Amino acid sequence: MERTNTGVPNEKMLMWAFIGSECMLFASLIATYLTYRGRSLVGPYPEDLLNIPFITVTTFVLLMSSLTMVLALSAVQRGDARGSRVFLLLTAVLGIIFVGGQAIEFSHFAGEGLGLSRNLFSSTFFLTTGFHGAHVTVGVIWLLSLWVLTMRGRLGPESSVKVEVAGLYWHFVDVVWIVLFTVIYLMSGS
Amino acid sequence: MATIEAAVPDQGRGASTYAGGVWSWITTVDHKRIGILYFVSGLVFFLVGGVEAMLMRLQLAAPGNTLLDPATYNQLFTMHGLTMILLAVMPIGAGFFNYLVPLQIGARDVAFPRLNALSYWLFLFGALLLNSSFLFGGAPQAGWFAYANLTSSQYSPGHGMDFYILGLALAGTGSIVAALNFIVTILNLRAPGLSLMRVPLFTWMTLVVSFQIILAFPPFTIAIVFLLFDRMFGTLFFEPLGGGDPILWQHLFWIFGHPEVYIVVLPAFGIISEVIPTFSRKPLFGYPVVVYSGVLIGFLGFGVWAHHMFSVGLGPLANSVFAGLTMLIAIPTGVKIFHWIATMWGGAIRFRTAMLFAVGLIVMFTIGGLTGVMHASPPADLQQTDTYFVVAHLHYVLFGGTMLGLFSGMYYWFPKVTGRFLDERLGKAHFWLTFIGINLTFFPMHFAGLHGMPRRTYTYPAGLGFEGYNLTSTVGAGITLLAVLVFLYNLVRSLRSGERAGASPWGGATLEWSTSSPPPVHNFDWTPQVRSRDPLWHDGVELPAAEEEIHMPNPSYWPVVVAAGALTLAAGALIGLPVVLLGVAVMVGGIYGWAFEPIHG
Amino acid sequence: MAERTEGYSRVPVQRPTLWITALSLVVLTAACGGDFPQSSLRPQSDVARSIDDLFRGIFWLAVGVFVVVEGALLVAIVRFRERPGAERPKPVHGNTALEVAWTIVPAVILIFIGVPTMLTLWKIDRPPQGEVLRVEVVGHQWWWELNYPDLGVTTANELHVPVGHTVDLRLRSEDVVHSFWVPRLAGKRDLVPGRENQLWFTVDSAGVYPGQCAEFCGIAHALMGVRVIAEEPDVFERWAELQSRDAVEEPGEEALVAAGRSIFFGAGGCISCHTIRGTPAAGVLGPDLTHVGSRSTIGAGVLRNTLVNMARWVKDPQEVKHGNLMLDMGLSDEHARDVAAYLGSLK
Amino acid sequence: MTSEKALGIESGGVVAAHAHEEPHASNRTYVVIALVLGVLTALEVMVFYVEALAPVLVPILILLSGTKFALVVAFYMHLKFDGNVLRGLFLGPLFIAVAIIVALIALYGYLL
Ligand code: HEA
Ligand code: HEA
Ligand code: HEC
Ligand code: CUA
Ligand SMILES: [Cu+2]
Repeated sequence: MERTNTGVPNEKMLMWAFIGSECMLFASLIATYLTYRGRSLVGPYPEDLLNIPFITVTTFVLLMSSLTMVLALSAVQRGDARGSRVFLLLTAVLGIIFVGGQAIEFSHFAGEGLGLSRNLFSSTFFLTTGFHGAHVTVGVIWLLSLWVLTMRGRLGPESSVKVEVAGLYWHFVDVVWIVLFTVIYLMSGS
Repeated sequence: MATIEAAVPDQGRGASTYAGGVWSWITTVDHKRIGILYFVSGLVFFLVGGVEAMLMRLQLAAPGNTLLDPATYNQLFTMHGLTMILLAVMPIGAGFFNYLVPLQIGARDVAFPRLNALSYWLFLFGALLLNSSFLFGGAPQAGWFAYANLTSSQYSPGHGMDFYILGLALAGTGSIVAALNFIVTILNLRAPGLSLMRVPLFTWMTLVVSFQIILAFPPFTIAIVFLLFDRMFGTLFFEPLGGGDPILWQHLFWIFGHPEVYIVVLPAFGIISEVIPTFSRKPLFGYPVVVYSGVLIGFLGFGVWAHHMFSVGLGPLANSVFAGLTMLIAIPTGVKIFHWIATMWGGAIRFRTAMLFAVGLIVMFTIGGLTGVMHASPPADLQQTDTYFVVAHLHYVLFGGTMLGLFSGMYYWFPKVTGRFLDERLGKAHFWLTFIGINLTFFPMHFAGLHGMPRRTYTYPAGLGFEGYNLTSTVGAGITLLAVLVFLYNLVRSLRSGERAGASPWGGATLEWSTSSPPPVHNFDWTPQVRSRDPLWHDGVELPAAEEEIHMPNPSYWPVVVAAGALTLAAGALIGLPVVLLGVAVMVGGIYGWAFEPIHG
Repeated sequence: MAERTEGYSRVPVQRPTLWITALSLVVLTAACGGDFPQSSLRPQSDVARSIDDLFRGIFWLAVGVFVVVEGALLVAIVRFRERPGAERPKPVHGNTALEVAWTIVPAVILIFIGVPTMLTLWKIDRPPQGEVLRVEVVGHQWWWELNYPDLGVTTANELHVPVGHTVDLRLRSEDVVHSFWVPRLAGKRDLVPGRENQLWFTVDSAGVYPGQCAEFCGIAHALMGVRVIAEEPDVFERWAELQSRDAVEEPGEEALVAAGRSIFFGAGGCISCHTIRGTPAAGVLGPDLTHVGSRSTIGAGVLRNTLVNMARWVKDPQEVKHGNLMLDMGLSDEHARDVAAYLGSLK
Repeated sequence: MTSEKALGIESGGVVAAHAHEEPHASNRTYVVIALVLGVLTALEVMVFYVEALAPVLVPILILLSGTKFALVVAFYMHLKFDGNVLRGLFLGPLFIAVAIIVALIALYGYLL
């Protein structure tokens, strides 16, 4: 392991700096969503379509994937091969469920006549949640790749920083959803 | 323990050499070679942007001139602005970061050498994609800030704007990747003893700029993605008929665009903060203050964007707030200027070419900064915005600030990079021609603007009093062209037969002067131990007792593969889905190849 | 050390400031020669004058800063050149008093810039009181539609206003962002699709004040001129009265005019885009032509309004104003002359 | 321990990457946090459905989701236990990001 001035591994610092950058990416999306709220000229409007109970469930799933993610990391750090495998896979699966939920939601909206270019709500909604969904998808692929490594026994405690970095990414994506869930879904009425 | 005097020639003695050939450049992950690649590409694009400028100046030499038709002219100023800022000045700056930062902090390379190569290729491919628009139906013609909704598919049919979006998306991603890399490098890889408050100013400014890049580019990325969707999939982000607001583009653009102007100027400030002490033979006056003012400028830069939008009608309250914040920036910037002068004060100044350019920067940037403050006053700016007064301001800060700083750096570090001096006589000719040329070009623009000449007009009528100013500008541009030719000649000649330079030709204080010129592949034979801010001036470096084992990363072709995948993906957006999928496949394959490549042989 | 000091050339350093002074002198002399009908430095309205006063204040403060900074630099350059045999200069790492001073002094100067700025900003942003003349300005690629809702007048590209009377402009855009700018009367204000902006001023004296679109709006942006024609109130009133009338056929008109009219309403195809009130022509893509003969320019200022020029315009608008949105209707030379005669008769 | 990190920066001293085995939270803490997150989410949704809370909905939601945000960042992302560098690396950009959101919605007239 290289020595560093700060004691923080390079990969980890890279990820945190990247997360800083991502803050601005999502801030731009959220700011756009908020400034365009209530400016759609034609329906359907958010309150007509958003299915809060359904999204609450997928939100919960994503939150729990953060738990399995830390558990996976802690397993890897302890050298617990079985735990690593199980929790990495579980995290990825929860992520897939979340993305699946989003796919269902999107196709439902499309069925209700809310295409991408229908109104400002659809434009901002699909791009904001779509950007997030794309992040989750990348995360799932990443986790599955790590899972394959554990299956081959190539992910011991010495390379735990790989999992740690993936975890940081994953949690950040989760944190973004915490904000989006509140801003897009729960504040839709006000 | 040995003092530095003895230590200098020691460094880089067993210089290992590079493999030759084009392939070795394509697969290189060495920060010095990547720096050279950035530098040369940036220089080429500077010439491209300069030729575009010359064509515009010829067209504007006389009222009612018909040398260029409006569509061509509009493409030229759009591409000139984009090329100069994003494809010339930024990459030349990046060339300096890459080459110098590891040397200045006593490291063997950046934290992520392959990522560094990736940044370069993304930049290059983005730049080429953007410029290829000239061949495929015409370049974008909406100005470098491309205000919506002129850029919609209705008002900008054709693919010009698509090239803008895709080319800048690639190049912008490259910039973010590079900046992330430099943040980690500077925070993590400093030599022992080189605390942040001892880091050379140039490296400091690189750090500030890197933060600005990672924070400023994402809003722009989002804006161009919105635009892409508007144009390709009919979303309504900037479509007034659907309730969208074109002004949102202006916000997102300038949230990026204003920090961007400091992104291009701070490296130049960093450069002359190295040059002035060396040639005054005195340490930088008030180092911590110069550092903090740079940080403050970087930070404040995010809170002033609407000063580009005073004529939009945001209301007096918003205008007041942004005007106030903008004016505040004059304070830290002024502090820098005063500290440079104070560094010279009481020194023993040698006017080598590098120093001439540094002093030129102070002179010119002060003028540009002061016109900036005039812009910052909203009522006054209502008469200035979108006129040649702005064009004058932006060239005083960009050419008079950034370019002069970069030239200064070129003369200063050329011996380090090549082992040879740039010719001083030609250098002085280059400086004076440039100085006269740009003043003659850009000073009259102040008057043209105040007397009512709008920018971005391919022609102007006789009788409004603009003729004399424009002719003068064109003559000035011709002199600048001469200056650039002298510079190019100097580069070529000095590369071949310039006078040989030793490790420390100017007696500089920072670590890069402690290794041979050019430095060996591994930069330093031993990792320096730093004990002061000017390590080479006050016996601030210690030699370690034992030799270290040196590992340098292997060359890798994965970065260029991933970048090529990204290019294919972007081009696919114009060609069709199969190409997009191909691009994704290449990228994903490249990333896996990358991940499983052993780094050390 | 490999330091190279011999052969260090001693080309005398000229003083950069000298160049700048010389240069400014040249340019300034050039500046005094001209007439500058579109200059922001020759204000002719209340608003423009406030801005000009503010600008001049800031300008002189900036000149002061410039002189101090460049003066200090010059002294440093001259006094502290390296002299042969001199010792290495004393390292100075800072001077707190100085550093505080040159932080505070600029801050104070900024107050002297900022306070008048805010005063002017809020002053010119206060909506006009009392009676105003309302005009709706609609930006089009690349011409200006002007409506006087209270007077029933619609015209294009030439804004008639009464001297000494506040005009209140409401600015909208039909297509892309434009910016209304008549330097001698007011600062710019953008015309943004989907928004309405406001701009007002009171003109000092009668005259013609040229202006121009100041936001890049596409291919013919350079040729999107506007003229403000300020007249004494009685002259303005007469103008408005005439303009509010429909176009009428004068008895005893020339044959050319009659021929032109029939082309205009027939084969020319002009009515698909243009309106002439009082006739079946009701197109809205181009400027209202009801009184086009009374305007002094054609095509947002590209040509003076003469019969010859009018014929040139209708024959080949694209040659006159590259890229504008009026189609070439394929008129022959004769037909163009006839149409021009007809349009010229629409006073 | 934090000050040692800070010192690492100040002195440019070299700290080996693994020299800092933090006393990070245990798996039990993680589970507890998850429970809290779940409860807060349930609360949020509940608040959404309670008519009476409509006037203060937005502040309550901001508070609740802000707490969730902070919990994940502090514990799952370990920021609570990491040094000043990482904290700065995240909180600096976060500050600018939030400021820009607030500024934009203010510019669009949703605040004043
Ligand atoms: C290198 C790039 C660079 C830099 C450093 C700056 C620096 C500044 N700029 Fe500039 N600017 C541009 C590049 C840059 N600008 C570009 C490219 C545009 C046009 C974009 C486009 O439209 O295409 C632009 C446009 C622009 C505008 C919009 C104009 C318009 O379109 O209406 C404004 C408005 O406030 C502005 C202000 C400033 C200010 C206040 C500074 C300050 O940072 C300057 C501070 C420096 C000084 C003031 C001088 C030194 C200080 C002292 C000696 C202390 C004493 C001084 C005082 C007390 C005043 N700039
Ligand atoms: C760093 C940035 C930078 C630099 C260096 C320059 C350099 C120059 N600029 Fe630039 N300019 C901008 C950034 C820059 N510009 C920006 C951002 C805009 C706004 C764009 C917009 O409105 O969207 C602008 C706009 C702009 C305009 C206004 C256009 C308009 O509004 O209509 C003009 C007009 O004169 C102009 C002129 C020049 C000139 C004459 C130079 C010269 O100083 C250039 C000197 C260089 C050369 C003369 C090169 C010499 C070339 C050779 C020697 C080639 C040799 C050939 C081979 C080897 C093959 N520029
Ligand atoms: C496709 C629509 C269209 C048609 C058809 C058309 N015009 Fe126009 N016309 C325009 C537009 C748009 C302008 C404004 C051009 C500009 O200044 O950019 C214009 C401008 C003019 C002007 C100048 C008005 C002014 O105040 O400056 C005249 C005169 C004119 N048209 C006459 C005609 C005649 C005569 C015909 C038929 C032979 C005709 N037009 C057919 C769209 C049209
Ligand atoms: Cu309208 Cu420019
Ligand atoms: Cu700016």
